[in-house]
Amino acid sequence: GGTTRGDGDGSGSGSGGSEAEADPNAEIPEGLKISFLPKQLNNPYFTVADSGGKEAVEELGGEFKEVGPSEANASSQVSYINTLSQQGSDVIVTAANDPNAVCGALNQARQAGSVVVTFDSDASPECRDLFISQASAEGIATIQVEMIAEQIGGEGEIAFLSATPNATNQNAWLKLMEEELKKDEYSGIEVVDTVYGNDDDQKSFNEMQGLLQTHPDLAGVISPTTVGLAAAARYLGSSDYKGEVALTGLGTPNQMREYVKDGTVEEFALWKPSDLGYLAAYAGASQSAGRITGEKGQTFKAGRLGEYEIGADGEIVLGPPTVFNKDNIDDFDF
Amino acid sequence: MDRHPPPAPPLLSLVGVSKSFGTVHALQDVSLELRAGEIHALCGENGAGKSTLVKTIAGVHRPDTGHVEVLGEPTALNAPADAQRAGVAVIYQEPTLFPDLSVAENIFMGRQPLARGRRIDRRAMREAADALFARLGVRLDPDRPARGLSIADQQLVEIAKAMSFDARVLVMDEPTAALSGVEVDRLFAVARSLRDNGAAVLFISHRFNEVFELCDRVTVMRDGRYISTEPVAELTVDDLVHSMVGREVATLFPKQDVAAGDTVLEVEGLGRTGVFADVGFSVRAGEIVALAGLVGAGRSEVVRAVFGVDRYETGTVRVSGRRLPPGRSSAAMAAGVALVPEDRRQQGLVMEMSIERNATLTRRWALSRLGVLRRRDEERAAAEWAERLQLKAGRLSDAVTTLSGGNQQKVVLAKWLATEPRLLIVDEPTRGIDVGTKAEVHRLLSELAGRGIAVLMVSSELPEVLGMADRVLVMHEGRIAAEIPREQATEESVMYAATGQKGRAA
Amino acid sequence: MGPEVDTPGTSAPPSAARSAPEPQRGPAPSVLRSLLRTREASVLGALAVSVLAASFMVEGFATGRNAGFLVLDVAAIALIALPMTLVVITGEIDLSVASTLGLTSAVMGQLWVLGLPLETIVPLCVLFGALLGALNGVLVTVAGLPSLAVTIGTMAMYRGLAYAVLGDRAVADFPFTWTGGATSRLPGTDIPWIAVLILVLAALFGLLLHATPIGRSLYAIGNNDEATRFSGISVRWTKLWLFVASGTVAAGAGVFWTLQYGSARADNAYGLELSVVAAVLLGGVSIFGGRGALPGVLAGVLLLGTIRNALMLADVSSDVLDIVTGLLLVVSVVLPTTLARVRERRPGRLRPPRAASRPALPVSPPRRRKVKNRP
Amino acid sequence: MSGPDETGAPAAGGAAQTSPPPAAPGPAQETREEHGGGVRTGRRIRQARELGILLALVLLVAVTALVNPGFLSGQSVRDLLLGATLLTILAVGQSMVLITRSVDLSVGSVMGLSAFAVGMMFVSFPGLPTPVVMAAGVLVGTVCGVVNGVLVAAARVPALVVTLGTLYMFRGIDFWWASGRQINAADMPDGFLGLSRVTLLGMPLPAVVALAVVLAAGWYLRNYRSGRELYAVGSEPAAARLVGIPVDRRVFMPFVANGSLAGLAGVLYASRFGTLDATVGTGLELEVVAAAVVGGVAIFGGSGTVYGAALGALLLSTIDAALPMLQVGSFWQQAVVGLLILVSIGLDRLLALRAARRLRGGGTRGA
Ligand SMILES: Nc1ncnc2c1ncn2[C@@H]1O[C@H](COP(=O)(O)OP(=O)(O)OP(=O)(O)O)[C@@H](O)[C@H]1O
Ligand SMILES: Nc1ncnc2c1ncn2[C@@H]1O[C@H](COP(=O)(O)OP(=O)(O)OP(=O)(O)O)[C@@H](O)[C@H]1O
Ligand SMILES: [Mg+2]
Ligand SMILES: [Mg+2]
Repeated sequence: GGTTRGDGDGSGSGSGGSEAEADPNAEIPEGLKISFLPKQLNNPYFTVADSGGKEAVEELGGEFKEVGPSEANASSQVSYINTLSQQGSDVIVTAANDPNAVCGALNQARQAGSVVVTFDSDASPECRDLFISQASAEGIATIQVEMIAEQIGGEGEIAFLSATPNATNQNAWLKLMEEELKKDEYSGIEVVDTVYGNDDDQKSFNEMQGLLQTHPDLAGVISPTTVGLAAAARYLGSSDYKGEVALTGLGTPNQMREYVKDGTVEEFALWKPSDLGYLAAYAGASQSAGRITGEKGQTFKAGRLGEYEIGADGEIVLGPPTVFNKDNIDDFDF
Repeated sequence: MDRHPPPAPPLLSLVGVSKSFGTVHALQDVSLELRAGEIHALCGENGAGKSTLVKTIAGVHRPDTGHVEVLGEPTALNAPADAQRAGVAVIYQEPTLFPDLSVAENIFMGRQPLARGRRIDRRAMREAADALFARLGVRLDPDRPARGLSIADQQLVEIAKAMSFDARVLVMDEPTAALSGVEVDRLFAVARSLRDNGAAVLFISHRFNEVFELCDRVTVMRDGRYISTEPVAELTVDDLVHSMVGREVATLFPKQDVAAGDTVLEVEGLGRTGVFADVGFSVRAGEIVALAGLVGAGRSEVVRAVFGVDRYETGTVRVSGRRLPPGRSSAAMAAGVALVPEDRRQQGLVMEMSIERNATLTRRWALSRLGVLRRRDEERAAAEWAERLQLKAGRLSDAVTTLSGGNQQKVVLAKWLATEPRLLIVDEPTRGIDVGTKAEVHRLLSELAGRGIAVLMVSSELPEVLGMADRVLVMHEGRIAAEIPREQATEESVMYAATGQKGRAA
Repeated sequence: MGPEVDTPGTSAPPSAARSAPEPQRGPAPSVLRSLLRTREASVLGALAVSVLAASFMVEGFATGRNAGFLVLDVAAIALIALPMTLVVITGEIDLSVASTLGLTSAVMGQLWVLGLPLETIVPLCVLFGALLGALNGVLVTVAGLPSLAVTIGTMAMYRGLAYAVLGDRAVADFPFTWTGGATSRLPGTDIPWIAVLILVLAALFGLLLHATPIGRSLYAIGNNDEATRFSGISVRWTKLWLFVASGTVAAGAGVFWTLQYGSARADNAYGLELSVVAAVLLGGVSIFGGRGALPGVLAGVLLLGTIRNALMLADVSSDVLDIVTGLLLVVSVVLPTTLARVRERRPGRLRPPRAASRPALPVSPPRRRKVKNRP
Repeated sequence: MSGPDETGAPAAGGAAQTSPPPAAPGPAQETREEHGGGVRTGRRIRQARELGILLALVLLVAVTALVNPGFLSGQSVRDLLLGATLLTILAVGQSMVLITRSVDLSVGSVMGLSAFAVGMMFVSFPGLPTPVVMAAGVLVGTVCGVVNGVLVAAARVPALVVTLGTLYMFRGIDFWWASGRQINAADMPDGFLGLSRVTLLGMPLPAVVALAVVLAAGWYLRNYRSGRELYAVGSEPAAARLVGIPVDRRVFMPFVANGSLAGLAGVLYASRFGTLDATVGTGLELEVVAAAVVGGVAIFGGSGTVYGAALGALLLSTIDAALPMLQVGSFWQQAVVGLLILVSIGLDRLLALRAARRLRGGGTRGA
């Protein structure tokens, strides 16, 4: 006997979502408490994203708050979720460090009346109301593969430099990228390694160094994480491999400006994190006001970004990522 | 009264010094003069305040009232460095070495000879250490670390350190307690030559023969109070004892004759490479067997192995016919063996723990009910033994550190006697203990033997060995060199065996 | 003056009644114990004060719901802190606890994926934790390596093994009856049942430490393990068992953690060891061993938890939380020692050494406290 | 020729017992050996202590180079040296603290704070000359060291607790100051960022700095009274007071030195990595302690050398760099690092025991 995996005692704890009908014309009340809980405070990426959120909340006349742990782990995030729920936040906007670990706390918060919106890194769909995706995972995967293929001339060995081995979004992208690479047009490209920099600058730096020395024939590296890309670029820029090995991935223009200008990196991509936060705030407020209920196909207006439509599983996609290169990088400051 | 009235002020004197620790008045209005060219003995029972006085001179303790005068000038000695600057060198009762540093560095720490650029001149330091050891007539490698030195060697390093100061005042707190005859003689020679060069020496010892042999004057203290100062030549041992203790001491070796019973301890072929070999002997109930020998003969090693705190490689130990598993002191305890170790600070006591906890450490299980130990029971058990051994202590809940050396030794004894052993092993049971208590301990040992307990006693004091033992086992270089029954045991016969019959006189 | 210096007043009656001042067991505590008491008392006092202050000043703090959150927040730390207290009292330390927790969690996830029933997995995991603890113990006692170094090594190794077992996967499909059960409340209250387990374990460990012969030997080992060995106590076995206990409880905490968060991952409880050590030290346990008490440690755990919880509710940012945590630790050791020294100095001031007023004296450095063996 | 370096390992137990172990004696004549023999034994032992680590290092490099010859390329060696620089500097400072029987867990936070301070200074005062900023970075570390030192030495409280506290405090201050900001390479002058690329005799400049730090500290600890007194204080504080050593000052000084070195490490970090936020150096403290311990510095004070600590740091960094080259899967790497730490300290202990046995001419005692 015993409780085994096949028992089908579902792992979810039941949804706390609202059953009410959507009322597209409902007023968004003044003074909504909208709280942002990033993966980690002091992460520049989230600082920018949350600033977008703040902009939106101010437009809506709500109360903005940003809280978060100083280390990116799920358990302290749970404490913060509990605290926010205890404080009676109307909307909790969060990026999950662990899609499952925060689930229980998020559901409790929802039962206590909060709307839960995830952004950047999703929690399990059954424990949040909406997920604001920075770009569709497919879109992110495709664009990175396209960039590297172009930079290495369509064939050669490539490797991935990822964040932590557990990061949900990273892993999803890695998988999609590998699938994308199976396509015929990329048959000359071979993935030889995946290493993890743990979103730690020095570790990423060392891993990049290790990659280049282990694989003398390496033609390119994709680092779908801002920390990793910057560290990798720094190593590359100061090493003999500069110009020989292509590097691309996801990064912020401010971090990468120097390396784009000095030719270490040709192109890289990213969405605008501040828009992500902005959209999340609008989505949360709309849900809280009852304009939407999270059903597929509903639409709402998100301030300066315009109309958005809810996709399957309550997912809202921000839009295609922006590609940054020598020509346009100076137009961005984040 | 004084035969040599001093022409100059004394090198160092204490004037009306008092010092209390909480409720304990360790010194009360004590005055003392140390004059150039004299060796001054300080006598008193355990806890009389001798070491406290030494530490006051050394600048470790600051007197509550009274003051110290150097060459007649009142001087505040607020730190050991002040005392050193005033020309005082101290050998403390307990060795204070740096185990990780070399012997030479231990001697010269903070005063290492310097070469150009204020660098330490290691060669000069080593040579100076060698010279000091040559003066003391010992062979110690200045480059070896102090860790692992025997107590005697540690004491010798301390002595060398004190000598290296070229001090005007040399204070020695029981320097001979751990030494054997040869080294004591050397030490005395050194002390005399210092005296002849115009230094003052303060000498503390519980061995009266040493006091009478070496010293010019003797000051007696009792219960923290100054009692008297006399020229040694005008005293007898009995006078001295009387003024120390304030009464007559009954016989020092109250040996009762007991008919020996069954064999309790049987040791066969015990050996450990490089330490001892082929050690075999037995102890019967009611018997006191002494294990004699020179320092370093391996006696302590043997008894530690018997008790199971050290391992041995060959041989067997049987207690009441049952074999003890090697290396398990708990099994030895269960079989009724007790060991009073030689180094009370490191092996005998948990210094930071209270007196009562120390005293009951060996009886934790016996005192507990259903596995629960109640403080009340512990306190009662400890108080009982404190009284039986006349422990001089403030409160039993105080840390053992606050006790005088001799009283610490009593706590160790209490701790083991309380286990009501069948076999009691005592290693230097009276080291650092005053006459009164010594007699007490001897009486106790003999009483225990009278009650049918087997006693194995390691002792470096020949009178004690001869006075107390039914049989004397003499060890030499890790082997039992001779077994001498009480009737034949004399100073000569024991020493003869102890020196490996080569006549290395003690 | 002859040898007959004896003055009648000071002479004592002979032999048995010789005037050893009767050792007393007065109510006045020893310096050591009173220090210990203040240390304990100050943590408990600080806890009471902060709970009261938070209740009045922080909205939403004094609710049953929040208390439940608080308990769940500190549950793992509280559990691990119990055996850690004992370990630290013997003068050792176990820094591998958080990694043990992580490795247990990873193994638990892997076994679940392999299809074993949870009823089997849980005991297996706890047993596995005991083994991990035993490895620490063997390295410390048999090989004689310093535990700080050993457990820094096993900390890296166990965490690494956790990644080796589970890699980048997270196992999160544990049945809700178990995950929900882990955080479920006692009927009719907001208090999670784990609080009861913690209290029971705390009582057990407290009894062991403070009222049994074994507890006594732990303090003795922490103060002087050689003398303890000479007292017929097996220092090695005792320490070995403590490390086993530490590993076992850490593994238990790992099982709980996995169910609490419904997620078995290799990086669970990363960095928790410092929180545990901080709580234990805050609770008044001496890092050098030989001193400390369990109630203090529990108070320390709760104090840290309360302050963090209250400040979070008061919207104080996590930077300030870190600063407050650090300050608390520093103050908790600096304050009692400073107070004790001030107190110790006072009698000296009442009776200044007579000579000190003389002008001709060399300038003296401030008086030193009686030297202690340990820094 | 003497000193702590050739003595046995720390007391087996964790408690800071300073007693001589009770046993392992030989007959008297062996204890009091001939001088010549003793000197030679001593020298041999001391060399053996550091030789063990060196051997492990050489072995690791050899194996890695055999598997992957690229490991010995100029670029790779330069990277290796650069990578070891920070850890080495930190380990040297930490050893000084450990030798006096304290520990400084706040180094990671101090390094982070100083690195961030350097970045902020470049951002806020763009005109400031680079050397001034670098000096200021070191000064930040020094101030942190003074805080630690005052608390530990003046208040006489256990260093582990205090520095665990300041670990949180300094990090909190760093977070609070940074408040999510990141400083990028573009904010700092090229001259500063290029320091790592400058080579001296084929060695990168930071590595030369680290080497100089190691040699200076080693020379000082070995040849100066105050240096030796650090060992004395760590070996037996009570005895140190009795011989008149200013114990508090000797405890204080290493904290300041360690703070300065952590500050220096922060400056070098800023120069090398160019991207600075408040998380720089998180979790570094245990690695630093591990490096020192692997290098033979006793956690309970009184013995060890900074040379050993530096070798320990080099060994750990080499392990980090070598594992990817040895194709050890990334998931296994940390486990292997842990294992190697255990093996190193075990090996060190073994050597120490052998040495002790030789010195005493007898068997050894069980722990
Ligand atoms: N640090 C201390 N704290 C409290 N009490 C102390 C302290 N040092 C000594 N005492 C007490 O002061 C008294 C005198 O002790 P002291 O060590 O001077 O005796 P002693 O004459 O040297 O004895 P012994 O011959 O045993 O060495 C004792 O009662 C002792 O308990
Ligand atoms: N703690 C120790 N560490 C290392 N060697 C020791 C230690 N104690 C004693 N020795 C050495 O071991 C040998 C035997 O010492 P042991 O103590 O057994 O002799 P002993 O006959 O009991 O002499 P003692 O009178 O000193 O007790 C001596 O050479 C001694 O120097
Ligand atoms: Mg004394
Ligand atoms: Mg002996």
